[in-house]
Amino acid sequence: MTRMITFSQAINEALQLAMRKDENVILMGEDVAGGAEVDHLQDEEAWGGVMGVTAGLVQEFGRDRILDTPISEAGYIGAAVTTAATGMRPVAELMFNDFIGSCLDEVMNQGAKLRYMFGGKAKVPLTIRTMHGAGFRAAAQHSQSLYGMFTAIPGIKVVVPSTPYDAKGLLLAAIEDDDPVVFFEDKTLYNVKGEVPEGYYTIPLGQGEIKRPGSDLTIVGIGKQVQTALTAAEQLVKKGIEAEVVDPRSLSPLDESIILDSIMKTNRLIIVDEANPRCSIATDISAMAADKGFDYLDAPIKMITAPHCPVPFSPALEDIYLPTPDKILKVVSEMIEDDSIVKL
Amino acid sequence: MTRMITFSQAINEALQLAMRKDENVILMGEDVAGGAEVDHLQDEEAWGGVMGVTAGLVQEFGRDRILDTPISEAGYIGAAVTTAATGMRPVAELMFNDFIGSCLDEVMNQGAKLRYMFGGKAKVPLTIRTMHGAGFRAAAQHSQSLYGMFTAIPGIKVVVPSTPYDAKGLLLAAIEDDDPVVFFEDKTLYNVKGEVPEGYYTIPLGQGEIKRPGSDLTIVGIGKQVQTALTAAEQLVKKGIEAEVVDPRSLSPLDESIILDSIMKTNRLIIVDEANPRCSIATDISAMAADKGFDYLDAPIKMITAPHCPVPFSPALEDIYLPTPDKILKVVSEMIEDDSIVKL
Amino acid sequence: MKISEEMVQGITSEKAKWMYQKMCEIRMFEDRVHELFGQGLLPGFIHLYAGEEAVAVGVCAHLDDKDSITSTHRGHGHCIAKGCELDGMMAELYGKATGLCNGKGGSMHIADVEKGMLGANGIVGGGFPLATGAGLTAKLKKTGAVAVCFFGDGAGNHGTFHEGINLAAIWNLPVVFVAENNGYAEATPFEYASSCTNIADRAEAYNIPGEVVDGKDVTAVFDAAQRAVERARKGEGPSLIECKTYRNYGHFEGDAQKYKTSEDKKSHVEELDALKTFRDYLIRQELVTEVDLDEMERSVKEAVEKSVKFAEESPLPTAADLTKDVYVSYETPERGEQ
Amino acid sequence: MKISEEMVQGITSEKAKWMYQKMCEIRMFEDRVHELFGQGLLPGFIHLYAGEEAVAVGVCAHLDDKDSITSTHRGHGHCIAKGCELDGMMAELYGKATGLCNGKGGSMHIADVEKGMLGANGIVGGGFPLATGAGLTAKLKKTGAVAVCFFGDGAGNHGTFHEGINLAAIWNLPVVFVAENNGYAEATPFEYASSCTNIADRAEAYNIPGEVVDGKDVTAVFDAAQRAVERARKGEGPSLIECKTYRNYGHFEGDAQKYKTSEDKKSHVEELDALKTFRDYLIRQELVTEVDLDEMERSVKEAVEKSVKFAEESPLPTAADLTKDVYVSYETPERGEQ
Ligand SMILES: Cc1ncc(C[n+]2csc(CCOP(=O)(O)OP(=O)(O)O)c2C)c(N)n1
Ligand SMILES: Cc1ncc(C[n+]2csc(CCOP(=O)(O)OP(=O)(O)O)c2C)c(N)n1
Ligand SMILES: [Mg+2]
Ligand SMILES: [Mg+2]
Repeated sequence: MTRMITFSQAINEALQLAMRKDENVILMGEDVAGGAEVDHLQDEEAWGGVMGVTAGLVQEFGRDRILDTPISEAGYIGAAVTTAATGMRPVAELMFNDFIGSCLDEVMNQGAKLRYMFGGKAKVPLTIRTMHGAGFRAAAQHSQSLYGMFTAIPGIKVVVPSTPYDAKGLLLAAIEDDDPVVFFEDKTLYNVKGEVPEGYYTIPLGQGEIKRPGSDLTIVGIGKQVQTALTAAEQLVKKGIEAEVVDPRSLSPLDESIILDSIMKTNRLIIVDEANPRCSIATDISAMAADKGFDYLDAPIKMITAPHCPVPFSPALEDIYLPTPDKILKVVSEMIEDDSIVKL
Repeated sequence: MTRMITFSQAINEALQLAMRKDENVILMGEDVAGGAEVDHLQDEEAWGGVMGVTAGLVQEFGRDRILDTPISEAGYIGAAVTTAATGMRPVAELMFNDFIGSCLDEVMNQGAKLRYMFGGKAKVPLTIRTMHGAGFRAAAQHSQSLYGMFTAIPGIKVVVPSTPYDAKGLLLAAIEDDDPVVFFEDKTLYNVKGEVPEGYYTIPLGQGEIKRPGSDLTIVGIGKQVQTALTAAEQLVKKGIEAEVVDPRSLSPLDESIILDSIMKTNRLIIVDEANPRCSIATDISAMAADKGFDYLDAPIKMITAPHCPVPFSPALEDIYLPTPDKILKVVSEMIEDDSIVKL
Repeated sequence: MKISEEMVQGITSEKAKWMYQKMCEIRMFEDRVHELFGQGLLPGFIHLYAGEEAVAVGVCAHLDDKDSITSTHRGHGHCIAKGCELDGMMAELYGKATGLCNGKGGSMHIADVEKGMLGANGIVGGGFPLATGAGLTAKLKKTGAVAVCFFGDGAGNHGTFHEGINLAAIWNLPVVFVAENNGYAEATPFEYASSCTNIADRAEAYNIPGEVVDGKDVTAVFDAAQRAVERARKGEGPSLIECKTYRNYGHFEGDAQKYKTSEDKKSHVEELDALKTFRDYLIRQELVTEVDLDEMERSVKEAVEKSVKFAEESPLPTAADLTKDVYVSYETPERGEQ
Repeated sequence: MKISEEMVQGITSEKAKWMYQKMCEIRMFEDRVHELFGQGLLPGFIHLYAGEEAVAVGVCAHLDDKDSITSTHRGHGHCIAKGCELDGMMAELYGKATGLCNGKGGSMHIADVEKGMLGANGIVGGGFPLATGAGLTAKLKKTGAVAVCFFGDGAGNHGTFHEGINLAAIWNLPVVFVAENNGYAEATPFEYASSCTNIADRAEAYNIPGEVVDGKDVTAVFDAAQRAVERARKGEGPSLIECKTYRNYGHFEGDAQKYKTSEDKKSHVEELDALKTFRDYLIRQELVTEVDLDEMERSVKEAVEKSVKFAEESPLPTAADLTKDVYVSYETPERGEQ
């Protein structure tokens, strides 16, 4: 039962299962099929999403349920909000999370607030899938990691999976969820393979996972940076240091206790996040720990993040923009005051 | 030399002085004059801004320099970006900061990133004035405090003044500044009076101020919450507790050393901010302190904020949504472990 | 102004009564809110619909509960025309727990999803995509429902106008876009802010029908809306109707209205008043008797007073309500100290 | 297709040479970039302009450095037509320190403000307000400059189209909006996504002139642009020109182009090729000799090769560049550990 599929396939499979299970589930987005109304592509897609993540679905579900949209993010994301509020369960794709600039109102002021403003008399079971992350040489407007912006918005739930297994189970949970959920997909993870069972399963939002147990320090990673943390953790073993790697998986709700329990044990906290460093999920987790976990901590809370600058195009710059295992080793070395760690 | 004017007048005066000093300074926004092309209002405004903050300016500077705009935030904020990049020094008004949903792209992906993406070969001397804050019974879409969202964006500077004096000096500095600055005005402060000198003066961005010295604990307040902190501090004196109240004044750049110096002295930190609690400036300051100031701290870092919910309309709810001096006293009492404080 | 009399056939006596009743409800509700606000009894921003009654009523006359509408910051009239209860509305404006939104929305977010009223909106232009979404559900679920988007002349310059209408047009959705052109967006004249002569002229850019009607004449609105709603129900796609109208009060309560001319104001409020014209018409056409009209006015007045009493006597929401209904489900500890 | 011969008068021999030269530069630059990308030498997303040369060149023929243009994700052609150096462009695509943006922008953000090229843009529809802003400066400072906004057929459905054009129209700004209708937005046909028949039809909604031209015919583009640019310079406000064109390559490098038909592709690439048609025209009209044309082609080929060599030999940016030029001035300590 060790079926290995990619992150991208896991998402595709989750969409397929969700659409089979509930006919109210529809997909909307730019080129989620592609080639709409092209004569020779009636039952087939031209693209299946800009990265092919939704490929093959139009064959099974048809163009009535896989809706290509114009380049009108405010239009179709806003439409998705009320499509959800009036009885459907749409999964709208915001191709790159950077495009939220074109439709923040629909997410922040409409989708997120409808239920509260109406005194609980509406629900918005909307899932927004969106790509984030640097490392793709896609430059400043296609590489941001904006989950912090969404986590800040009451009424929105936020999911950032780090493995194919989590991606499938969390996406199914997001689609089942009766609140608006923004589901982040790191474009550089799409081809990463992992073990994923075939059937339908969900992972509850708000439940983190210890990706690697350890007793000496806690590293919380966000999305792909969980992998960076795991790589660093493996290297730390050579120095006899056992790092516990925690993956919150969803940022809102955030599993605070998994983090607090971990630092209760390790007394040290590092957060690895590739988003920019100000008012971010890294600061959010740090502040939570500096409040509720202060008494467990023996050392400053460190955040390994991108610098306060846009994502540069040049690979030479983008590579140093991102967190790396080496940067983690350097910080651990300072934290544990053992210089030899950096030279591992 | 104690001229007392309101927060609103201080802003008006700053705009007037900036426009006199530099003919490239223009104002743009919805009804910043009001009544454009109405026959009987050629040299006069109908409104001078929705709250009258820009009233009287059109009489002096005319409608060529005070431009009423359609309800097209993406259009005119985007236009302001290149108007700035091509030689003007526009001050654009985003009436309520909540309307950023209509023009985030122009701020985040264009204005903020132009300079970096172009390798330093452009500058964007744009100031965006915008209203924020709860307490006005303006409900969920007109009461948010979104400075955290802007602080997170590299390339943007963020100012949140708490007094008329600061508002004037900081706005003049913002307009002089060669980078895009978002200047936040708390709508509930407009009628608050304070001492303001008549002439032209600037307060450097990135320079906080101790609004009240103290040695027992540090309270960092954001915008209007500086006043809440000061009120609480006065009450604490009765218990022999001297709170130091720090006003960062600009959030980006943030004067980290004024905060660190303060906690070095007091060993205790509370942040009072009326924004929602996740990925916020409160978490940002807390995380900064939990990293760089950890060794000075004797107690958990506390954040007194709004809850994770939209701003409710009902005054009965809005009043408990906001931070209050009592909430500060309660937290201080827990921090200093003296229950009598809450009963002050 | 003369009412377009050829339309008497389209309006039954029963419908005529409903229409006049709703117009009265709106007018009297708004006049009363104006008073209450003046007395300092109502918090927040209040935008009154008085003067524009014919638009909401002429359009909603063709809708029932399964149809949806999206509204604006000036939403009381749409609420009433779509069948919302005055008690719950007034209580909402007072911020009471018995309000339509439990006091959480207020005037700018007043809503009643059960009645198909998808909410007033504090964001100008917010309604275009939302109406399109409701239309999409109707099409996908084949409910036969229609969605109506009411919007102001100022909103017609927002990007969502373009995106929402284009989307509804290419997907051939059952949506009717109703411009309420009252000549101003806040203090900015329509002619200054909009490069078009009529908002309806913009319909061509989307290959949909566009029509200008006298928005003070409820029969003209009724007529145009009938065509558009039928078209939508038959699966023929969206339409745009522009209703030329006038707001009797300021943009919001407190506006000195320097931008208006007194002649315009006088003619609109005195001569062209939508209620007065419709009342005269009903009597002339013998659709409703004067006695019935008088009785309706009296009972609406009573209903409005009752709503004030209801609102005043209703309880405020309590602390426990503050963080309720942010989500359907959310399992996370509290954040920050409140 | 026959070139519109009546236009020969408008185009001097010198201008004709410049136009052909720029079209060659674009074509050869793009073909070379296509090769380099295929060889894995260029990182990131690359959108090629080959096939659409006549649009950028026909329009920019009327502009000089003080005029501004805003571009799209498909920006190389606009850069070249606006006078950017090939060396700096190619180095930018390689992410080198010598690139037009010091390697920080890449293909999607390539810019040269000195030349009035205000940037390619990764955000579809991003250019409308930006062009309008440049037009506003020109009007306020009375520079006589014009701003041109190039945009795709897909961008025509974004809200910024509506807001940017309406703003330029009501302020009567010197802006020319140039639609490059290549039939597709990514893999989505124009006819599906847009409710209008022609993008230029939408001009009416803003009371500005709208014109459809054959975008493969540089003389037709030149002619329409001349009228629009003159109008703008004379203070008569914005115009919209729609150029019907075709992109020879995929949406981006790597696109299998399933949505195209082979007939269309063949006819556009072989028969209707903008360079071939213009070349034939120039010879027929005796505006440029064949010898000169051959020589131009040879020297452009050389210049492109030189740019590749320049780019390859250029240094990469260094760590110190990473956080440079985020701000003009910013005094704050580093945040986070990097
Ligand atoms: C996106 C946005 N921009 C600006 C505002 C502020 N505002 C509220 S109402 C209004 C005028 C609306 O005018 P119009 O659409 O004509 O409607 P009317 O008030 O005349 O009914 C403005 C500018 C807003 N609420 N939302
Ligand atoms: C706001 C936004 N939405 C979506 C995209 C993704 N995207 C990039 S190019 C493109 C198609 C653009 O089509 P068109 O405007 O016709 O230009 P063309 O590529 O044909 O030159 C899309 C959808 C984007 N970059 N920005
Ligand atoms: Mg209006
Ligand atoms: Mg195209």
